[in-house]
Amino acid sequence: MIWETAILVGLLFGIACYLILRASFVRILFGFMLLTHAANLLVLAMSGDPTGKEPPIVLKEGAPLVDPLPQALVLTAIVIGFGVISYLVILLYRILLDQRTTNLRDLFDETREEREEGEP
Amino acid sequence: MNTNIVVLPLIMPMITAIVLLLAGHTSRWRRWFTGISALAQLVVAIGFITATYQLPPLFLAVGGWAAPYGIILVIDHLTAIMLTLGAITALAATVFGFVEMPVKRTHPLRSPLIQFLVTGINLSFCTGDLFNLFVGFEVMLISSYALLTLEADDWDIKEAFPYLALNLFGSTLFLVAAGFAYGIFGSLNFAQIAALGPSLAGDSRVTLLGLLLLVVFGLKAGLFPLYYWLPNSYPILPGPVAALYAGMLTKVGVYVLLRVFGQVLPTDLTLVHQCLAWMAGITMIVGVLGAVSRNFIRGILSFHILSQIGYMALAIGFFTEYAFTAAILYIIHHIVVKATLFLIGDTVAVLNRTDNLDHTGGLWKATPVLGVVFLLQALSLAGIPPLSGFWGKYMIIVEGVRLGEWVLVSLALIAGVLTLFSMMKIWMAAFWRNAEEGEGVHFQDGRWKPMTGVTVVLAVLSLAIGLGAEVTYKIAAEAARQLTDRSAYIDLLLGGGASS
Amino acid sequence: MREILHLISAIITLVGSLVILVAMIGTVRLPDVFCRAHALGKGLTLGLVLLLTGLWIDLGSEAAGLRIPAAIFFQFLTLPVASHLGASLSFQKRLPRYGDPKIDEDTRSECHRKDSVKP
Amino acid sequence: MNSFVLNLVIAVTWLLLQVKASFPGFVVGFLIGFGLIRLFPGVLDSRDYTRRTIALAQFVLIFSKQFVTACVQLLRIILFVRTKHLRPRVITYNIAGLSRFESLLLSHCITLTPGSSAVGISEDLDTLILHVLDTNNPDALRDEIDRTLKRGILAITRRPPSSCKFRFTS
Amino acid sequence: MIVATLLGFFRLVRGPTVIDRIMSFDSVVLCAVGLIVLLSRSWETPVFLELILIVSSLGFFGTVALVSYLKRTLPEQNEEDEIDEKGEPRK
Amino acid sequence: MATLLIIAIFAPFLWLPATALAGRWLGPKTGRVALVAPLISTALLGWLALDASAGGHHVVEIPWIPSLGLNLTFLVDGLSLFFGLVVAGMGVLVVFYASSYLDDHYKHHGRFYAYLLFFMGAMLGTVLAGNLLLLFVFWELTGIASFLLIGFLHGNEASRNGARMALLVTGATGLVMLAGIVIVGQQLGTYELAALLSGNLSPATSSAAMTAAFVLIAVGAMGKSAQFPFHFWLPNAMAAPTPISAYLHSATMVKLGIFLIARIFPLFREVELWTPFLVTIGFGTMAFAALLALLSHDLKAILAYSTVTTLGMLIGFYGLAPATGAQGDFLHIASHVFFKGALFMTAGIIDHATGTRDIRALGGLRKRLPFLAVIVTICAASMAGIPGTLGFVSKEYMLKAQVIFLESGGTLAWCALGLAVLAMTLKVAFSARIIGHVFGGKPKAETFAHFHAPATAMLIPPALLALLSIIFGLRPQWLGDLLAPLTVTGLHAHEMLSYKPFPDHWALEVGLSLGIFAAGGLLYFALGRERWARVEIPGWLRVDHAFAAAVEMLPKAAKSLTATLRSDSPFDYLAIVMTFVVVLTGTFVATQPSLWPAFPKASEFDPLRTYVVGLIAIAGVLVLAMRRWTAQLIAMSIVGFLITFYFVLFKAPDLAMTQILVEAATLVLVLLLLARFPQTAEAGEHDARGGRPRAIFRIVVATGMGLLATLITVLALRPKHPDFAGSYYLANTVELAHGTNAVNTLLVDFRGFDTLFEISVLVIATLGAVGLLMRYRRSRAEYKAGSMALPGYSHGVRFEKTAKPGDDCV
Amino acid sequence: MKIDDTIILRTIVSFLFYLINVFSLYLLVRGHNLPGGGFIGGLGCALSIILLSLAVGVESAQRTLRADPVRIAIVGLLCSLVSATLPVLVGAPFLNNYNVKLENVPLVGDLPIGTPLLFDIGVFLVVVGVTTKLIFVLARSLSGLTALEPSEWRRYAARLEGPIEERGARLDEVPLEMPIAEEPKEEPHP
Ligand code: NA
Ligand code: NA
Repeated sequence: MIWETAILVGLLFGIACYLILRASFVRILFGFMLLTHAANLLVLAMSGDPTGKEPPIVLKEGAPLVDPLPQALVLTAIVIGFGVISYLVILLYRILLDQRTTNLRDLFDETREEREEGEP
Repeated sequence: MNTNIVVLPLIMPMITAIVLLLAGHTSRWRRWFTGISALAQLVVAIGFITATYQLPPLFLAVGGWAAPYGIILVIDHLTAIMLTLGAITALAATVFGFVEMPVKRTHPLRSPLIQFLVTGINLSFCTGDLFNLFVGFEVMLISSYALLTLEADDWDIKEAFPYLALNLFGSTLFLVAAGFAYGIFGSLNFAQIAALGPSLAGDSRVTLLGLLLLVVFGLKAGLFPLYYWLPNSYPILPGPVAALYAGMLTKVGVYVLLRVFGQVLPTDLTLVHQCLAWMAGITMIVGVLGAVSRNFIRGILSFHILSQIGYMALAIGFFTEYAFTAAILYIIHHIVVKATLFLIGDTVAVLNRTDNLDHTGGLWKATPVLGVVFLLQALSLAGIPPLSGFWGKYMIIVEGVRLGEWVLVSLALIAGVLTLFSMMKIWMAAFWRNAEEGEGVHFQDGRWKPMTGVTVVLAVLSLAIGLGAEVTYKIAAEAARQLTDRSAYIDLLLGGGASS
Repeated sequence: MREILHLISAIITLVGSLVILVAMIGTVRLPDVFCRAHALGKGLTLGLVLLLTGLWIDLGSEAAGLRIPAAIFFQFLTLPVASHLGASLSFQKRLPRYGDPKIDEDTRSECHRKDSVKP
Repeated sequence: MNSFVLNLVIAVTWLLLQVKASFPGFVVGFLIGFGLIRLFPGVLDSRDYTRRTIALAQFVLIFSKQFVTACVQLLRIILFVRTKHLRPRVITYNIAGLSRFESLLLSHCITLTPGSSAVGISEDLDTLILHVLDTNNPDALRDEIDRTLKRGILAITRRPPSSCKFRFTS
Repeated sequence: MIVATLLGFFRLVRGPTVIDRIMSFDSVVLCAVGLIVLLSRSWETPVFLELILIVSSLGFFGTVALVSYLKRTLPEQNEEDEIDEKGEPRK
Repeated sequence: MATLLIIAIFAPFLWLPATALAGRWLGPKTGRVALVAPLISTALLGWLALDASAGGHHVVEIPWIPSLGLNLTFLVDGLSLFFGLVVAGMGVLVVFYASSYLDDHYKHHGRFYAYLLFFMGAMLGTVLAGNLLLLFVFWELTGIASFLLIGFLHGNEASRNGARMALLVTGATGLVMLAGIVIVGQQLGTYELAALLSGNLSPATSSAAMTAAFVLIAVGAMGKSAQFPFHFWLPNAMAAPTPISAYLHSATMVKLGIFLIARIFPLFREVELWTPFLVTIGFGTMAFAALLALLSHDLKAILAYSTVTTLGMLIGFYGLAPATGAQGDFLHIASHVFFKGALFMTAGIIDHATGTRDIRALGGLRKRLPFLAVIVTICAASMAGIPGTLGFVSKEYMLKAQVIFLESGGTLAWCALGLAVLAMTLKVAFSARIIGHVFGGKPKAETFAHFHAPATAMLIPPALLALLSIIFGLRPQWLGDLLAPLTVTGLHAHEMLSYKPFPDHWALEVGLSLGIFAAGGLLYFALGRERWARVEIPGWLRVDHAFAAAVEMLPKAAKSLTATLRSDSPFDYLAIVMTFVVVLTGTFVATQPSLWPAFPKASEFDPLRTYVVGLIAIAGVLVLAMRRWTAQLIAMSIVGFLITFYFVLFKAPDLAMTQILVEAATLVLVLLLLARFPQTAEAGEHDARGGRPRAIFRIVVATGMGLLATLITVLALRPKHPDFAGSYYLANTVELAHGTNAVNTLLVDFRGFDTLFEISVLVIATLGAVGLLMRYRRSRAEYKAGSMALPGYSHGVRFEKTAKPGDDCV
Repeated sequence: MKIDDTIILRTIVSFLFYLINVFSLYLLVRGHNLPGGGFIGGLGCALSIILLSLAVGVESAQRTLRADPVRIAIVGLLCSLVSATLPVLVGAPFLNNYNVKLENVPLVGDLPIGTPLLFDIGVFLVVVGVTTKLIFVLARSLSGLTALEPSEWRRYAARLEGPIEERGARLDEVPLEMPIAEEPKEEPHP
């Protein structure tokens, strides 16, 4: 059992969720990035305790190797996460240009327009 | 039977998308190509329905790696049904998009992205592997993000953010659940997990996994209280794309609930099933009340999706073969009807220049055909017999009564009445009310005729589903039977059948 | 032979580690960005190069191949640039600097132009 | 340049003669090739090539010495010099007349050698701005750079007039 | 080595300027490289060598990216403040 | 026989398209085309009725959806034939009447007759259905048809609202009925009426269930037959053109409830609740509706409430019928069909001729429309139960039944009798008022300003019906003999009643009748014309107003519920979802001690890993704590790089390389994004938006999620499944996949399929990103107006009114 | 005196560019046996291009790449798909591997050439295309250009769409007749 990893995963999840729940785009973005990390680590943890095992590359016979499947899964997940996060970044950029805000609460604030129109 | 044909529903849309992308900007031949491809996909899907009726599922051990180690694609009857429905919806959305918009104004990325979306949806239907399902979901979701924002204007764009954020969170949970499942079962293969289920009876970890997957799939399906991504984002989509989304996206969630709980995870997760049923019950009411609260057609229809999802999920929550049949029957009905309603909404918007019910009117006099089509679909949605929506609802009520779930049955009935109410709201405002009370009817915009034509075809289809309910029922029952016959599934994929 | 190589590599590695440690102490102790850039640009480079050399000796070129020299080359190429970039930016943005505030000009320069010194 | 190519060809040929390709094999091949070219300079007019290569080797040595010194000095400063005794300052260094490549190489090396690190280059490539970690006498540093690095670099990149003369006279 | 990494964090926390943090980032990365080297030694495996290459080049990459970003966004300081030996502004 | 029946039922449906199309060319004359279908149906059903023998029945069955227990089963017995004949026969009269009524002032004749035929078909299907489920199917169709018919004049808001009200009430009660039907099906195992009514089935497993089923089905009947508290839709349905009111709302559809009660009589008569429930509802409604009729002024409203009165009476009548069977029910129904159908038609003629139906604005019509006056007088007399009319016979036998019931019914019977007498008294009063105030008195000048005489053809159907009222009133036994073959086993008592036009001996009911005439007459004359004009239905009795208010309020309530659920507050979405996850899983874990992990021992921690975790934790906390974006980003990058390092500790070189490269690319992307973010926004980020409770909430939820993730990690490996798939790949990567790197062979070979779609994800993400970089624009005004965002179309289009003038007048 | 703060960077980066590319190709080819593969190689290649764009500007980096990165990605996807489909033609299961083994290739070792490698090349191209495109669009937008080149507008946007950076006249001022059969007279794109 890998307690360090479990705690790390939990910690990252917690931090990520806290960030996601905030209003600032930047924080939400960071939150999602951390969340991706956390989930990847969780899946990787499924390969078990790596102590005393070799990387999953069969170079010599007989050595115990770590489980490669979680690694492959995480690799896939990393790449997918990259695609989605990139898309999110560009979406935020677009929202910034269209709606001129960097804050989720502002974005959906009905009174914002009036407030802005009131300003010179 | 291990056959490469299984990969067709995935490869065809993907190749179509690639060709369209390489072709560059929009042109007439691109349209022909897209349309023919969509039609071909439909033909293939129907072929799968006939090939799996009362026959063992078709499958493919991808790369020649047999289960449980390789990724397995399985097309059983349920999958074939879903593929067919997806193909119908995609074809309708494509053709409707063509008649709605002249070639030169079309967005060049819409068709390729629709094809990618179909790829993702089909992958989710075909796969027999939990992580591959995750990948399928991702393909579907990223395409859906892309389509959602593709033609959004500078105001609508903000609705994309919550959609993205919630689904991103859901995907992460899915990944977590997939990892968890690998830890518990040591495999990601559906058949293997199903085979290992009995040996883990009573393990609370499996229940926890079930709850987690319930959240994940419930989010995709749009169950209370996980539905928030849906009602405000669908309305920003262009009509035909909205029809495709409304028809297919949440139903993928329902399908997966059906597949994973019905076939893969152990059957003794009663707690999870009860949670599902109650979430579904509340969803029905919340969804329909949301629809009542909206004042524009797309908004009303979007909320209705939720309410209807409630019925299907309720059936799955009842967790009997009969209820599964009901759920499948309901899915078949709902996909066609919901897609048609969105297309009708779009046609209304073309004729009235808006779908805001404060400004619509005069259509019953102007286009009785559209009116009849709407009425058929709306009443079907409300569950008026003998239209298609009635049978699923009826079976759900039968099963609910049999199980003594009085509260849930009452909720289902109340939701039915409220559905009728909100559909009548559209009918009265857009069709019955005088045109002078709204913005008038724009007959000179000739697109409404072919648009109505598409909806008529779909309405005939839904009418056939309803009146020919014997056939529909048999298909659904066969799908449910295959779904619940676990040992056959396991034997086929893990036994001698799968060696290559 | 193998033991000796192993010992040598161990010593080199140890020295490398110490160098890095001191360099990092430097980043803590030194007063401004510019000075810390020194620690980064030189200390870390040397430390890493030593570590890599130690590893190369240990693994032998059979297993490690060209990759470690390549890595060393890389360090020489990039680390100074990194430290230069930091210092350059700080200079441009006039970040606080410790020590003599004036700039000593190259008095021997023939093409020396007094007005050009203050950017 | 031709000579360098020749040298590479010899190295690769050597490599192909081996049973198994490896880096040490390549190095050996390169050294053999260099030896051959050094031995028979007239065949391909390779004198300048060998001279430059030797200059390069010398420069590498000088630079390594400087680099290690610099690090030792840095470590000394970090560990033993108290901050208030530290005399950091910014100085300029004239690099007018050097080519672009030479200036850049120089600035790169300066960063890696005692006491100094490059902070900027003027746009006309005439002046280098350096940050010195601890010095009381900027001119001494400039001289040091002149003597070691600048000369070494120039030896590699340029044909010094003397060597031209030498060729003519011989 | 481990202590070194920790020291890298000091600047990250402390600042005071963004560039300090960039440098600390760089040094943490390099310390990580050092650690990987040490681990490769103790595990006697060459499979991490590419990683070493990549990480070291990427440390550079990160610095370049951050610096070019800051070049655009960091406001210029009004004056070159004098600071004392502790790094605090001198009045 | 089967063919004839099928043709009879489906003739209206089959003829419907022809009628709808004929409307385009024939206009007002479409009615003549439409008449074909009801004529055929009437003829065929009449033929079948002639064949019928008392107590016998036939079943016609065509398979439809046998899997769901639903076939096209039709049960031909006395009850279904009687109602079928009423429907078809009235259909003929109404279509005939309508073809005069709907003149050139109306549009869309084709649609009108199509609706009518649709309705007729659905009605025939309902009454002839031999399967409860099939009955429900047609039942709902009648509701739809009536919705369309009521809303025929949909230019009026009243029409629309009335139609919706009718649909909602009958639809909702119909669904309740469905639940009842389902229970019946489950208790008795079949929906086939022939089997259900035969009494040969094994008894229900639960009498409570049967009671529930009865109540649920009865609710359906009450909805359709406008019984209290569902009575209000009927008067509001009077917005429909009069032929429709005459057909649906007097003669046929509202009788469906009665029909249903009669249908299920043998099935549920044994249920204890049968009598109290039906009697209370029936006679209560009877009296209540009579009172409302008395207080109304709209001719059609009076007739509508009076219809409700009669329907209540009939429901109550079945309620008090003894278990041995009812007697004379068909006579009561026929009587009502004759006089009420005729009265509605005459009301339509009056409306047509004078332009108003308000009884206060009418008067003195006897001079202008003498023939009509005769018809109305006869029918109103029948309604009031004046001797010599069929209504009198009906009333007498009704009172007789109630008197008989007194012996067994106790208090309930006395109350029922009291209510019935009261209602009949009121009936006399308002019948008298119709005659007196419409035809009597002086003609009102303003009413006659645009008077035009009705077509003679229009008078034929009501005249016919009035004639029948008189003939059968004087010779009731003729009717009794006609109806005798239609006796139904189980529903009807064995011994036949012999009907007499006048009572030949003294009985309590005769006395009651006399009292009723006296009291009713007194009431009418007591108020006088002026006083009558001032009475109004008190507001608290207007259930329809309450319903309308509820309908108005529903969207508002829904809106506030939607707001309570934060459906329009995207800021809260994630919070809700996360809270749900935490609560759901947290509750489960808290109740499952087997899931609680043991506290780890210090020896379980690997020092190096723990150290790296500590570093990541510091960097992570820095991401939270740092104020500036750049600083946060650097901390983020460090987290990323350290996770890479953690991957190294997990012996995952490929992963580490990918991670670090992805990290770098992401870093650049985010930097580019931040470079565009306004610097001022950074300052605004630190405002404590939402305040402390919000922050605490966030911390709690985030902690919950963190704990969940930790728990999952720990649990998944407790123990990891021994036969994990990974070992297979290690064993076979060299042999089968020709690569030593198991991760890469997994990626491109064993699970290459994942990879294929994963790169698709990347491509699609790019396409999506590219699609984001060009956009349509919409003006703020358009956005605020909620106008449709049809890409490329709504842009630049101004709203113009383009409907052709005159399109909307009906 | 103006300080040129990028010259060192520019020079070093243009040098590194080639190095990194060689390295990433190496990683691509040998990924089957040792750490590496299409993803890693592709990301490395992409990062070299990004580095170039950071140092010398996005436009010249784009010129260096010549092709539209999206097309590269699509071709890559096609490449992978073809490699997956090829075995089907000879009756093998979809995505089956087909290898020819080249032994003892210098610096790489044994090199199986076959569908897995083709597949990996596809992955490589996709990753390169995707990553560079994503960065290019943002970088262009930041340097005052439109995110998409005008030549790409017709390929990736509908006719009436305009660049997001544009804050000029609104598109809704372009008059439209309904139904639309022919093109609008005015191109809304400036
Ligand atoms: Na949906
Ligand atoms: Na767009």
